[in-house]
Amino acid sequence: MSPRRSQTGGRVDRMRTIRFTFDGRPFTGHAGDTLASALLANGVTLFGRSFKYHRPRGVLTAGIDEPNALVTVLHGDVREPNIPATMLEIYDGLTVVSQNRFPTLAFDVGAANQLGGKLLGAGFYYKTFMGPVFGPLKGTRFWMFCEYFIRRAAGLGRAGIAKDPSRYERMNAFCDVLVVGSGPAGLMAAKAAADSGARVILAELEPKFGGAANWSGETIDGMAAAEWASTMVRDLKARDNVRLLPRTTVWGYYDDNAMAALERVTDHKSAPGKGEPRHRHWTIRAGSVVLATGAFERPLVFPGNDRPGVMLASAAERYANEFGILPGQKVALFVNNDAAYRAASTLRKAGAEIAAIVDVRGEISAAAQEIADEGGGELLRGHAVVATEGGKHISGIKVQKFDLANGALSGEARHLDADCLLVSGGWSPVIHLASQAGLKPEWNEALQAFLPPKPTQNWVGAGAFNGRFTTAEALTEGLAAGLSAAGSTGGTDSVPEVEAPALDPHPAPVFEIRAKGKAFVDFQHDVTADDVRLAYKEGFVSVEHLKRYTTLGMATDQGKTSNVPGIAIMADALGKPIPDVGTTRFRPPFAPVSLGALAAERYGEVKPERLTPMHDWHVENGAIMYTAGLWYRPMIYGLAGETVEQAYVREAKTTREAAGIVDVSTLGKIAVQGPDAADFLDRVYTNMFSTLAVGKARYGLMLREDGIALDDGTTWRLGNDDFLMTTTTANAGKVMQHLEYLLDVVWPELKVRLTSVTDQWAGAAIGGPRAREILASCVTGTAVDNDTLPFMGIVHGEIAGAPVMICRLSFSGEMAFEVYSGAGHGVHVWEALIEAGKPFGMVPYGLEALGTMRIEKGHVTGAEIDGRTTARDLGLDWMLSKKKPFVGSMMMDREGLADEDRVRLVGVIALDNRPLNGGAHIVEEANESEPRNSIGHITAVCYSPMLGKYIGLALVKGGKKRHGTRAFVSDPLRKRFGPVEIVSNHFFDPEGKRMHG
Amino acid sequence: MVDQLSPLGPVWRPGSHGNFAAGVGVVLSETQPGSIVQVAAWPGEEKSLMAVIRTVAGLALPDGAGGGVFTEEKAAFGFAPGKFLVVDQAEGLFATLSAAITSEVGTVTDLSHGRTAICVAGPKAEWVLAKFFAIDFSLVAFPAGAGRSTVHHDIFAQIQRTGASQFDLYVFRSFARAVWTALCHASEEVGYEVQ
Amino acid sequence: MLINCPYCGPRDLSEFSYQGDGNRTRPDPASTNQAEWNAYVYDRTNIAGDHNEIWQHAGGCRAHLRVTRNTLTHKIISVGFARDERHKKPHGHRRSGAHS
Amino acid sequence: MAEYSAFSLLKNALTGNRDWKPAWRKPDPKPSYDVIVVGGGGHGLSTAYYLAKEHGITNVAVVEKGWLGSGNVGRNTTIVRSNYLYPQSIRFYEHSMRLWENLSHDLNYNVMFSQRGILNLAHTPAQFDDYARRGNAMRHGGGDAELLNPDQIARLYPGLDVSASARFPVVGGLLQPKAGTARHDAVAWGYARGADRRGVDIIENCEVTGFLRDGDRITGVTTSRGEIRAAKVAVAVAGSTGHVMKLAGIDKLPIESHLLQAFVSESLKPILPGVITWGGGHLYVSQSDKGGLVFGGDLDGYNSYAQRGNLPLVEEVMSELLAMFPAFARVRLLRSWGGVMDMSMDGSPIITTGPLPGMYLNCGWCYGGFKATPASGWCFAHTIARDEPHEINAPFTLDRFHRGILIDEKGQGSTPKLH
Ligand SMILES: Cc1cc2nc3c(=O)[nH]c(=O)nc-3n(C[C@H](O)[C@H](O)[C@H](O)COP(=O)(O)OP(=O)(O)OC[C@H]3O[C@@H](n4cnc5c(N)ncnc54)[C@H](O)[C@@H]3O)c2cc1C
Ligand SMILES: NC(=O)c1ccc[n+]([C@@H]2O[C@H](COP(=O)([O-])OP(=O)(O)OC[C@H]3O[C@@H](n4cnc5c(N)ncnc54)[C@H](O)[C@@H]3O)[C@@H](O)[C@H]2O)c1
Ligand SMILES: Cc1cc2nc3c(=O)[nH]c(=O)nc-3n(C[C@H](O)[C@H](O)[C@H](O)COP(=O)(O)O)c2cc1C
Ligand SMILES: [Zn+2]
Repeated sequence: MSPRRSQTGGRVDRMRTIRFTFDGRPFTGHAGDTLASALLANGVTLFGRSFKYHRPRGVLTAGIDEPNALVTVLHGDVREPNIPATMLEIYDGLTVVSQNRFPTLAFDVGAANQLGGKLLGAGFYYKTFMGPVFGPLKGTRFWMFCEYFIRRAAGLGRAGIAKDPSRYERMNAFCDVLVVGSGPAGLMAAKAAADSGARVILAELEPKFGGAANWSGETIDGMAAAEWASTMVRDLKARDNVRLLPRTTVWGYYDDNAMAALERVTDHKSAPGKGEPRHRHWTIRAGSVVLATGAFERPLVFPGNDRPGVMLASAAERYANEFGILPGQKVALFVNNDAAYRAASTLRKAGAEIAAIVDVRGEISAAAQEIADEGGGELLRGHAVVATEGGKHISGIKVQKFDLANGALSGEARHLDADCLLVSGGWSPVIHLASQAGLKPEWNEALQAFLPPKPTQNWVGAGAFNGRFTTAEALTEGLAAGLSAAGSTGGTDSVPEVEAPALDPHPAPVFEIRAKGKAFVDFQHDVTADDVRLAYKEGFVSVEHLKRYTTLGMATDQGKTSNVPGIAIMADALGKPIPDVGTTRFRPPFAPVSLGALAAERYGEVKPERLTPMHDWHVENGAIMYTAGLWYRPMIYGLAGETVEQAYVREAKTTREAAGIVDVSTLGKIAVQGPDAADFLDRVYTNMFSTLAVGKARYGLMLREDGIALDDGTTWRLGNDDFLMTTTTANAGKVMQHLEYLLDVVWPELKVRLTSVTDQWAGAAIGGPRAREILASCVTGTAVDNDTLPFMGIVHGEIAGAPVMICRLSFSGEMAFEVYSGAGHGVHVWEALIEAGKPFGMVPYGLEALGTMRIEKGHVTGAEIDGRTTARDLGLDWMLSKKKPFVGSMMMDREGLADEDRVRLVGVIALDNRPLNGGAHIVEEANESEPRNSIGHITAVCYSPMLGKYIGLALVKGGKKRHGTRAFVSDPLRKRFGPVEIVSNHFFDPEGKRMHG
Repeated sequence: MVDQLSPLGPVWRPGSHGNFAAGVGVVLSETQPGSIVQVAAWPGEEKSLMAVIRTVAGLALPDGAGGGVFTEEKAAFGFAPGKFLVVDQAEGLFATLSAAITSEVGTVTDLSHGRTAICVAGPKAEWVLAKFFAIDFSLVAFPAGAGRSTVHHDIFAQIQRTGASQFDLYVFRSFARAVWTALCHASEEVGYEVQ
Repeated sequence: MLINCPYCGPRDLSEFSYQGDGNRTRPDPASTNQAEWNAYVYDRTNIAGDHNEIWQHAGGCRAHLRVTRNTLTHKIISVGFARDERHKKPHGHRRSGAHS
Repeated sequence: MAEYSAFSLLKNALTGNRDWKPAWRKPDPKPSYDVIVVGGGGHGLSTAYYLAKEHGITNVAVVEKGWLGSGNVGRNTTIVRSNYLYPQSIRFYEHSMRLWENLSHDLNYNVMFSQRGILNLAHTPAQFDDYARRGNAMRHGGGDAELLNPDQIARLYPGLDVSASARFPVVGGLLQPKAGTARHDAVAWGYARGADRRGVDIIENCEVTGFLRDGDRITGVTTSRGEIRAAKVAVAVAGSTGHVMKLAGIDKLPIESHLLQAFVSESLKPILPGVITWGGGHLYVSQSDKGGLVFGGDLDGYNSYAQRGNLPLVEEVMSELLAMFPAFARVRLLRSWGGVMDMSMDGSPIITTGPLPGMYLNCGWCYGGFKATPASGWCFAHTIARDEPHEINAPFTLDRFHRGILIDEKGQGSTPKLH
């Protein structure tokens, strides 16, 4: 016998048939079905295999708390593992496979693990696999060998490696009141808050609003509860101040009421609409929050409680009322409370036979008794189920007398036929969000449940979340919570009338039936009651140790159904009350969230591209582009057939022989303005700027507060109170923040303004012996001769009608100029310069040639100013003013920074005429096979067209003292070893004749 | 004078895009003002600075953080303590303001090339912008004329509301293409038109 | 976390950049007291409780804020402009000058 | 017979698992000890273990304010490596690596140390050279390191985006084959059991609330379970260093407590062979034996003792993980958590005598102290037993900051959130 769809009932759309496949087999279901309900309707009860013992498992729940029925959804090559079948809405073309089984779900060799039985108890792996102390498998090898197999047996679903083509998005929302959960409590709260004018968001993880009202079979306001819920939703939908978010799980409660929610926008569709994201990651900043998240029903722990066909009573009720499904024909119930009696009544009305109601209690309420009486089936009070029978599906149960006072079983075990066993072990309020802030939930003895902790953030709770398990209470609390969250003192709304059987919400304090056989606490992780007791025995008695030792509650469901029973069993072993054991810490997410959703709009484009004004020109003119932070910069402009080295050598050589031009727009540029600007620069640069004349620029060096070099660059004095500071591309942001901090926090009395103008200016550096002629041929409005434009001078003029600012400064060591124009004119000016340069043989050059020329000149950049070097290490001591204090001046001379043994900047020349590598080390000993005793490393390398040699800059102990000596480059990682000569870092034109012209 | 070249280049594709069957959710455009100028007052000089803006640009800035005004041609708004962005469709505002604002009052910085102005308008403007910025775009929280400084990851933006469902964004020019691309992408769902 | 910027209003954590312990006082630029400098650069109060700290509204108005925030709960107790606080200090700070 | 072995497992299985003993006793504190170790994290426990094992000092108490291992040892991303730049660091972490390699045997407890390798991806030639510098430094210091090209990397990590069109294309990587992961909780439990079996008292739920002193000298601690005296008090409380040292009157230290979040996905069949890090930002990921992807990134970036972080960092980390493995967009986050990191001013630790007489300090582990657990305890035990550091930990002094003798692996200076 198996579950089936009843002829009528439920709220699926029987007119719409939907086709899907499960493990390759085609099935049909109806619109509104979940995979679980659709498969049940088709008589399928085996959904998956458990984690450790590979036990066959069916579906336990009808919702997000499902531990067993996990499947993998396929979209071509794209796989999505571990999706609860209970949360998966079917659509045409849905393709699902089962997981953690080999070769098939029905026949799984991994099930042999069950034979391990007591050998594979909690934590067994800590006690073995240490392996031999000698031999090839000694040490970690043996463990790694075993681990290989353990890893393959573990894990649940398989993730794919194909890129997910879906789109993910984020959304920021603000509201006065966020209501989480749309059961009777949530709906009331949303309406009350909306009525009082608040901006309200109502989030519900299910596709349908209404929570328990959708399946309770109760009557609210004279309507079927589900009908009442629809009416409420229609009312809310019509309002401007309410936003309804279905399929939206609020999963994180972060500081200051920042709520994280996941909206599954298109998971239920065959294909998303144009531009529609699959998931939307909401951050909702709510003035206050109403938590109306309901409660989860708990199973009972007894031998065989994991057999397919065992299901929570409320889940069965839901399958019947919402999906028109009978989970069995002959249904038994095993309960410790009244709530499940309603399920018996529901199933009976839907056409199932009630085999028996087994209740651990001797006494039950009149309402429950009444339901039992009308239901046929036996009522076995003071009894317990001690075993289930059957193979991959339940065929019967065994029952014994049970003494509520001491948990003892007695009498003969009796057999009863049943193809479905509904269990109910009481209810656990869904307090996860409230508990994420870290406070401890509070145990309620009467309800046998943890209730929410005292709020540390701005929320109010309502309904089953608060342990108010009747609908009437949920409505009352919802109304009150809505009003209070909206800050309203009173509304005119009255609480709707509820008609429902007067069931007693208090369960008997029974969690486990101790009989022979594996009794599961955590279904997914196969944690048994005996595992909990083993943990106890070995001293893992703290609830956190219990969790970590047994993995109780660490599965994909995070113990939604299993934690409380596990805690109860530990409490029993300890002989302590449950609250003394306490719960483990609640953490986000409340339910698993796709990583794609969290990456949101950054999925596919982790960082924005930053482009210079001339970017398109570079690309069109053959540049190979580099990433430099967020920027893109030309590496080389290769000609057909050229290697990178050939290209940069040609570019550098041409520049030194004729002229070259390079895009320097990425340099950080900061406008430093105000009457105290010069004073400020004196404080932050190691050298003097107050003495700089208007219309001149100066090279400057900055240190960090700790005396280490921070950045270098030129600063131009454009007016008395107006400076343009340039920084290296990489450090622009860092320098800006450093300066802003000093001005805002340390010296607010200084009248200085800093503005990032990096993007205002396009920069082109043009250098080489013909550079001045080229400029002269295209610049109007100013002369560029030595008198008008001396070294470090600045002039203003025009190029091809666009205003430009030109400073004569040089990084390449050539006669060179930086031409700045408004960024919007950048391409125009660049093209004019390129045109002007043509007759002179000028080439555009990229970063490689730039690097080559700077290495030849011995200038430092980021590879040397790496946050570990001092000005002295870099040979920049000449820039350290003795006339004034500056940032870092008191720290730079401390013993560790002044140590003679520190590495210092030098040049190196490969004596074997082979290329050098950045990151290679320098050693004194010619010992290639045993690398040791490094005395420094190479920071930058190139083939120097001017020297005709492979050269590099290096930071080496002793520095200058080693000039003229030999050493070895030792680069075992790239198998490069060879002799080098250590020389001055000023390889080329050390006197600077060329740039002074 | 030479015209400024738009940084949007190849990603600027006029026309309707995305899911516009049910109407266009947003209209995206680059407003290309001739002048974008930052003016900043020293503490205590804010009022005199605002007076200068009124005389020179004819824009009467309201008091209060983030206050702003706009006309067809011009706009101004506060975006940081003592700091304002003044925008003019015409060129030359930097020169005028520099002449009028003495160093006792504050500083003037030309950003006409350094910032790109993008206008997002239409019934879904708030929805689209909310995908990027963690600020409240509702009219009550962000009234017309007002300015905001905010950020989307690495991209800093100054935003002025220039209508019930219209916003002008000022972003660093080097990021403009990335911003534009992202805006288009995010607008697909609601249908967008590039003007 | 939301920080209520005195200029911009309450803004999300993602707009701010933490700039560290606000209990540190930078010595006068001309100070040659090495111990003072060392303390400024390296020593932190690191309080478990209400912590005085500096944040920059880097993704907003870029002002530096002095924030009192509980490091155990992340609750923010007060926020003000860092520069205002500094003005309230009894001693103004000398301009830099030559070593004395 | 060793207490734990395949044989003992079998024997106990046959007798219904009735005879297992607690992994460690739960003694009440004695009035005094030779040494009190404050902090029952990995470092405190390994310190106690090596005090007993290497120095014969067994009259030792480890006092832990909560449950054993509730601090960072119980919540880290389990990466064990020694791929450092500075010789001081290489020597220390190589020492740790050697202890790791024999740890399961030494403790008779399988800590599941698995040397599956760590791969650091480089995305620009400059970064690749920087990694080469570090790898070469390791090789010169006796460590193991290799450079891989994108093809080799693609073969090791199917699903990794090595395409040239990636926003930050992979240009190569630095592999340390010896590196790997260990089961974090097992390390705490294994050391605890090892120390316990050698006579050390491990006292849980015992919070140090103050220090007993005789003049300047520390002579014991006051705790939530009463006063305990000792000739030597060693503090190894990681993220709580600032707070605990204040109880001893040390108001300022070169330490800030910061928040680091970590993440685990749902269980998956094996998909990542080892540990891999992304160089376009800050991200490290590996797969646990249970099958969860375990990963983390930067600090949240503000002082915190809260063990719980905020969303911006969560989003940042996910975007970086997916930049590496776009297929993981459909993998789901199972759980996130936070730990409190003792961030030092140069990113390197402190293992030292003092700062007060009778006191010893072990801190500054930033987010890299799990791999140091064996060497840290080993060196700290030496320092406590001999009243002077071993040469391996001699560089890791407290006064190095003021003296400028920094061990700044990242070159970030005194900005702890950047280390
Ligand atoms: C998320 C995260 C990821 C990490 N990833 C890695 C990684 O991949 N690799 C790596 O090498 N490292 C990693 N680390 C760092 C590593 O975990 C720590 O550096 C290391 O565990 C710190 O040493 P510990 O184990 O002794 O600290 P802890 O385990 O924190 O021990 C300190 C103990 O002191 C106790 N204590 C505090 N105050 C008192 C008191 N007053 N009285 C008594 N006891 C007290 C605490 O309760 C705690 O148990 C990570 C850390 C975190 C948080
Ligand atoms: N013992 C009992 O008989 C018992 C126990 C529990 C509940 N109930 C019944 O449940 C109802 C209680 O009403 P209620 O409104 O408090 O609860 P409810 O269960 O009707 O509604 C809670 C809703 O919150 C949603 N939800 C939970 N967590 C969420 C999250 N993180 N994000 C988004 N949505 C989330 C759920 O999907 C559900 O729809 C009553 O009808 C009551 O009779 C009965
Ligand atoms: C390496 C590692 C793997 C983990 N794997 C899981 C897991 O599979 N399931 C789970 O629920 N938690 C897992 N966790 C997280 C722990 O449950 C827990 O959140 C973490 O140890 C921090 O403790 P706390 O949340 O109790 O503060 C893992 C943690 C670590 C460090
Ligand atoms: Zn602000």
